[in-house]
Amino acid sequence: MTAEAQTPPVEAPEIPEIPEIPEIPEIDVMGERDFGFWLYLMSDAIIFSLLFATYVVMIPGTDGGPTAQDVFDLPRAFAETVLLLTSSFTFGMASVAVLSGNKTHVVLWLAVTAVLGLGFIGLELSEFTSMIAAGAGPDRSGFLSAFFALVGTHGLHVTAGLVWILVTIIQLSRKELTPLMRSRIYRLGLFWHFLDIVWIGIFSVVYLPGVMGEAF
Amino acid sequence: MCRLGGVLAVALLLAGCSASQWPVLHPDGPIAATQRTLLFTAFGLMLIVVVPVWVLTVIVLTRFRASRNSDDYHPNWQSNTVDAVVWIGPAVIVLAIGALVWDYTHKLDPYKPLDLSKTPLEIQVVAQDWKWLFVYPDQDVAVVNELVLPVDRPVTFKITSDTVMNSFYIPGLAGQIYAMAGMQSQLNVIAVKPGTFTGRNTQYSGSGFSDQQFAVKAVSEDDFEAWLKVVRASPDRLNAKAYADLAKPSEKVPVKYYAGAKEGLFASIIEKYASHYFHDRETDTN
Amino acid sequence: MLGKLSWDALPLYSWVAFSGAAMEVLAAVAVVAIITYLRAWRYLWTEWLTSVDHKRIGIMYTVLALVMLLRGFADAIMMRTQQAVAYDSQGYLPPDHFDQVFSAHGTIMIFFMAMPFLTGLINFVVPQQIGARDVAFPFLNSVSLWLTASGAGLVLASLVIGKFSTAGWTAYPPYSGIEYSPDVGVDYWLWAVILSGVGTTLTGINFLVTILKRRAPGMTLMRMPLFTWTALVVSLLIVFAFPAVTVAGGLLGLDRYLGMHFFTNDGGGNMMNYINLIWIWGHPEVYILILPAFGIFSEIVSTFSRKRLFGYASLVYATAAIGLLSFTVWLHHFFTMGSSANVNAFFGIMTMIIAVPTGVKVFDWLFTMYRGRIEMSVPMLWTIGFIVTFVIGGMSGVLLAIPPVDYLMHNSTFLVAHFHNMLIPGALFGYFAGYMYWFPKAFGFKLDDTWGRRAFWLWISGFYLAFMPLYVLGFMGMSRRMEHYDMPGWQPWLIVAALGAFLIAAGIACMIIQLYVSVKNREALADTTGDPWGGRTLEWATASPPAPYNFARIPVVHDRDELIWRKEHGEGADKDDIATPIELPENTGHGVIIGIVGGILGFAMIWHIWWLAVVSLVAILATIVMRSFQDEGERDLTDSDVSALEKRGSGPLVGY
Amino acid sequence: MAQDMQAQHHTPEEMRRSYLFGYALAIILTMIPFGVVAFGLVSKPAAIFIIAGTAIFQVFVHLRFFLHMKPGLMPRENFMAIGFAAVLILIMIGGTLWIMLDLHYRMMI
Repeated sequence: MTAEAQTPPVEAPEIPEIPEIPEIPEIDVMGERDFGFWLYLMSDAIIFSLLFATYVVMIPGTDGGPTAQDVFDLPRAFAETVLLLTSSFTFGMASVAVLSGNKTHVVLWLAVTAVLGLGFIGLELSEFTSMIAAGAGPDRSGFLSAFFALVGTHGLHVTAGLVWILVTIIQLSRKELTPLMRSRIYRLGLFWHFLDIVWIGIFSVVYLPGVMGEAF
Repeated sequence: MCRLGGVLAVALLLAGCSASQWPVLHPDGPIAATQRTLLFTAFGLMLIVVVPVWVLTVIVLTRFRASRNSDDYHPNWQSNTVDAVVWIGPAVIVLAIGALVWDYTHKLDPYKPLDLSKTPLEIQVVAQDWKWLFVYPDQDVAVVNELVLPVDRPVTFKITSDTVMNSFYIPGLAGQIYAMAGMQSQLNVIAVKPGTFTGRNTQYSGSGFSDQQFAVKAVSEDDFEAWLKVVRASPDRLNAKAYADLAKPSEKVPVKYYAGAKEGLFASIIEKYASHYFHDRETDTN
Repeated sequence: MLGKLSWDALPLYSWVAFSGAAMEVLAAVAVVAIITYLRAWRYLWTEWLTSVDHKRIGIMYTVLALVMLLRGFADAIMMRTQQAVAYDSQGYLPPDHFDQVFSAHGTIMIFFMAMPFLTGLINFVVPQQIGARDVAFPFLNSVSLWLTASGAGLVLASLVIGKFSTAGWTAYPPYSGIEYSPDVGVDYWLWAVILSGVGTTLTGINFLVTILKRRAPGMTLMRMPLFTWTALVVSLLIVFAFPAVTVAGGLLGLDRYLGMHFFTNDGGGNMMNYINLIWIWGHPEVYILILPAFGIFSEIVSTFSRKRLFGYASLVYATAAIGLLSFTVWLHHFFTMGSSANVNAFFGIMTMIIAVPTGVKVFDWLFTMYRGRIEMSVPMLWTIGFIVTFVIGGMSGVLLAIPPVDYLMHNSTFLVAHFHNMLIPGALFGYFAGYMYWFPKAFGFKLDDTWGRRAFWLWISGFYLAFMPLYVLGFMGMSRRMEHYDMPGWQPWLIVAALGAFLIAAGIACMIIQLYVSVKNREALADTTGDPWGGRTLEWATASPPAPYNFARIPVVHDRDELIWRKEHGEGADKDDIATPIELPENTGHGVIIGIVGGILGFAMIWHIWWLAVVSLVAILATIVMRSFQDEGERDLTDSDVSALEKRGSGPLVGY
Repeated sequence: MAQDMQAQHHTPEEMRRSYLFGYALAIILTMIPFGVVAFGLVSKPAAIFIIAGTAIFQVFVHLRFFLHMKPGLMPRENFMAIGFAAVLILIMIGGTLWIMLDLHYRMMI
């Protein structure tokens, strides 16, 4: 309490009289949307992180039922990985086409991406149905609940991405590559590549250690 | 209104006089007593920050009211020294309490056995809807809603639940710990003088929650033996059937004695929910 | 066809529940009747419900918060009276009903009172403080509001149709699992929380972008008003903490709907993980509630001390530090779950570290008053009441952060007293102060001073009477959530606590009277300048109420206390301001439609009416897709529009 | 605008090469751990180490070549957001695993 008595009061903090000449404010609408979408992705990344953490926590919770080694099929997971990686690349080709302003190529590459994505979803569904048929459904044990929740959430995201690609293709059939459309495709690309990163996590945390037996 | 106030004041005063009403502030076990002392110490340290806040508030409000039109008005006043002090002051106190925390949290770990010179009495605790079952495995007795402990002998509670999450708490003797199905938590206590307490579940668990309490009696070694005799005289045994009946939800359950419990009852309650975990335990600890 | 819904869902199980439901239905009918009588439906729809103006959305959030405050408080007073009479008797509430009451009280106060209140204040104030014309995503803002409102609607509906959860506001499993809570209560909780959680996340994203991208030229980060700073940090916390409650709630939902085993007793479930997840959200959430109030106090202290904030940089760093640290302390909510000493001690110490920046803030406010000229206005009263009372809560908080002490006090009424001690003075008083401080900005007239003072004194004395006994009862070993008890020594304290609750009720009554009296005397209380308090920041540079676009010319910021700078520089201080074309987003009904259909989706899921759930989900997706085919509607204002709007100036209800 | 930025810094041809390079790296980084696990080439701890290493490396490859995270190419705010998210992800995953494994050890074993 005595300290402030000794300090000479600083009466007027130096206020810059003339600020740096401000730019003419022009609202960067697309930049705002990109940033907003980026924040959404970060928020989604937290969701996936917690699902990953939950999965690892639940690995021992097999309740005497099937373990990772019993149910995972590594070649199929590898095929899924390759499909998704390739779709990321083909989406990249669509982005390149956006840059060169070639609408036909954009639609084409988006369609290829969608086909690869559909292939991925098809493989995942076949995996899920065969697991459920073999009595390793999500209600069998905590471990399987966590597996289905994590991989299924990713699958739902991919499905949403497929719907979005479809909507974009339809929109491109009606509109030109306007700045708005370009920025939408850019954000769709962020989404698609983001899902690829999440899948790398799933492949590396769920499948690869899973087939090796009790890894954690 | 005035009369009601008077009555209340007297009632509060009366309430304040009896120590048994204040299990947290007048504990009878060394664990709870150390926890209480820690509480007082931290409280004292906190006052170093809190009292200046109040004093300063009073000073500031009396001296710098606009109505006083004081000359001591400096609309842009800043001070780096004061700024530093308000950071360093609280930081030092937090550092002090932080050191206490580290030390005492380790000292008072509920899993830590007490007084290694004596073998502890093991009591298995099962939370049920809405009552507590205590199994004394070495004495081969089981009791519902009554806990009797010999004085001066360390006690190790092994705690689980046969229902939702509960929290096992005997204020005045020791702190609480959760009881969860398929798991076993531990609590070590010691009573140093005879007395009675009320223990209860503090984790809300359904409609019978409010009455889910039990009497705790710390008694001499002789009285403990005498009590065991009484329990053993009970005609009931806690076999599988009796346990299944007991485990059904029930409220305000009176004290009940069982002379003998099914072998491995406690383990079987945990195994019911988590066979594999318990299997691990057997192989790991032996 | 109707899933689990049947006539049994009506609240005929107790007369208290029935009369509560009847009152709620009557109130709803009365509101509808009044609106119809005033022929205000069209006005309400075109001007308010479909509005994408951040100020109107902010006001609607605040109205929602105040309505839910009444409901949440009704629950509180029921609990206090029950505990006051329930010594060795059942009182007047059966356990099944009492349990719903405390669960609803917590859920409402956190999710549907405090969250909308702070979101409303941030919505109303922040764009004006940063010199912006609107938020970055006005449509999204409307969606957020209506999702939150439909979540609140579900909680209100649970009083009339079916029952609410009995599992407390955090819904710990396995109690909240399908085995132990088979009826719809937990589902009501789940869907209300998920809907409002989505809305809140969108708000967080919206304000992060708005604050980072839409600041007026010259407003560097270190020139932002402190309320904007807290809004920024809070938005960050929302975006990164709310996913945790989504995950916890979602997984609990999978357990309940699809028989999975995340948190069940058996099947390899792990209930401890739910508690871990919910508090990963829950602790930052506490700071989401409190930080905006800290921002409000900072603005008010500075304004009414007629003095620049002391230690602005310290306050900013303290806010940021609290934001980051709030993610590192969550385990202190479950020290008693059995963690080892290392884990408990680590999280205990981290918790205490947060006390340091918090303490710094308190001292900085006091030193802001020091050498100032303090005007004891009503907002200032709330602030002083906060400072004096909050430190008690801080003290009990540090005590609870010591694991061995927490073993004693956890789950007791001491804990209840502690968090009410943080959240009532810490958050609610701040919101009230903000409500009374910015009310003239929103409506063009001040709130009545006398009734405001009465409300304050009743609230604060009621607070002390209601919660100090709970601290004492904690030392006497009383657990929270007890419907009745058999300890004679407890009853006197509980009677005192109930008296406190009645004082608070009187305080609330004063606030209602204050509103009525102020509206009646609005001409006498008019704010004709736009700056009724001698404000320091940009929101006071607009008219009261502000034009839809806030600023006709984008202000150029020279100083932290920009308005003071402008006042000191007199004529021509606004010469740098920039005239740019004004575009306003057009009102749209899509937000309110998505909100309502979201509520229907929740209701359908709660009652297992699957076809309706599918239909509403498809409807929501279709609305979103349809919207993506339209390019956003915007209305360009002509110069004559603007000058007409500028001419109308400040005054009671101008523009409404 | 992000597109403008890309346009300023990259010709379509450069972009195409960036995607191709990223794709090739990603495939290689997937093949390595797959091969190691599928054919049991190394011991389990070593395999875990390789899986973790290639996964982390691959995440950076994606961020750099697919998401074009490069100073100047992406606004500063995005970097701050991803940095903050990374810190919180570490805190949340690390904290959860620490807490839950500790509890597991204390209650279930």
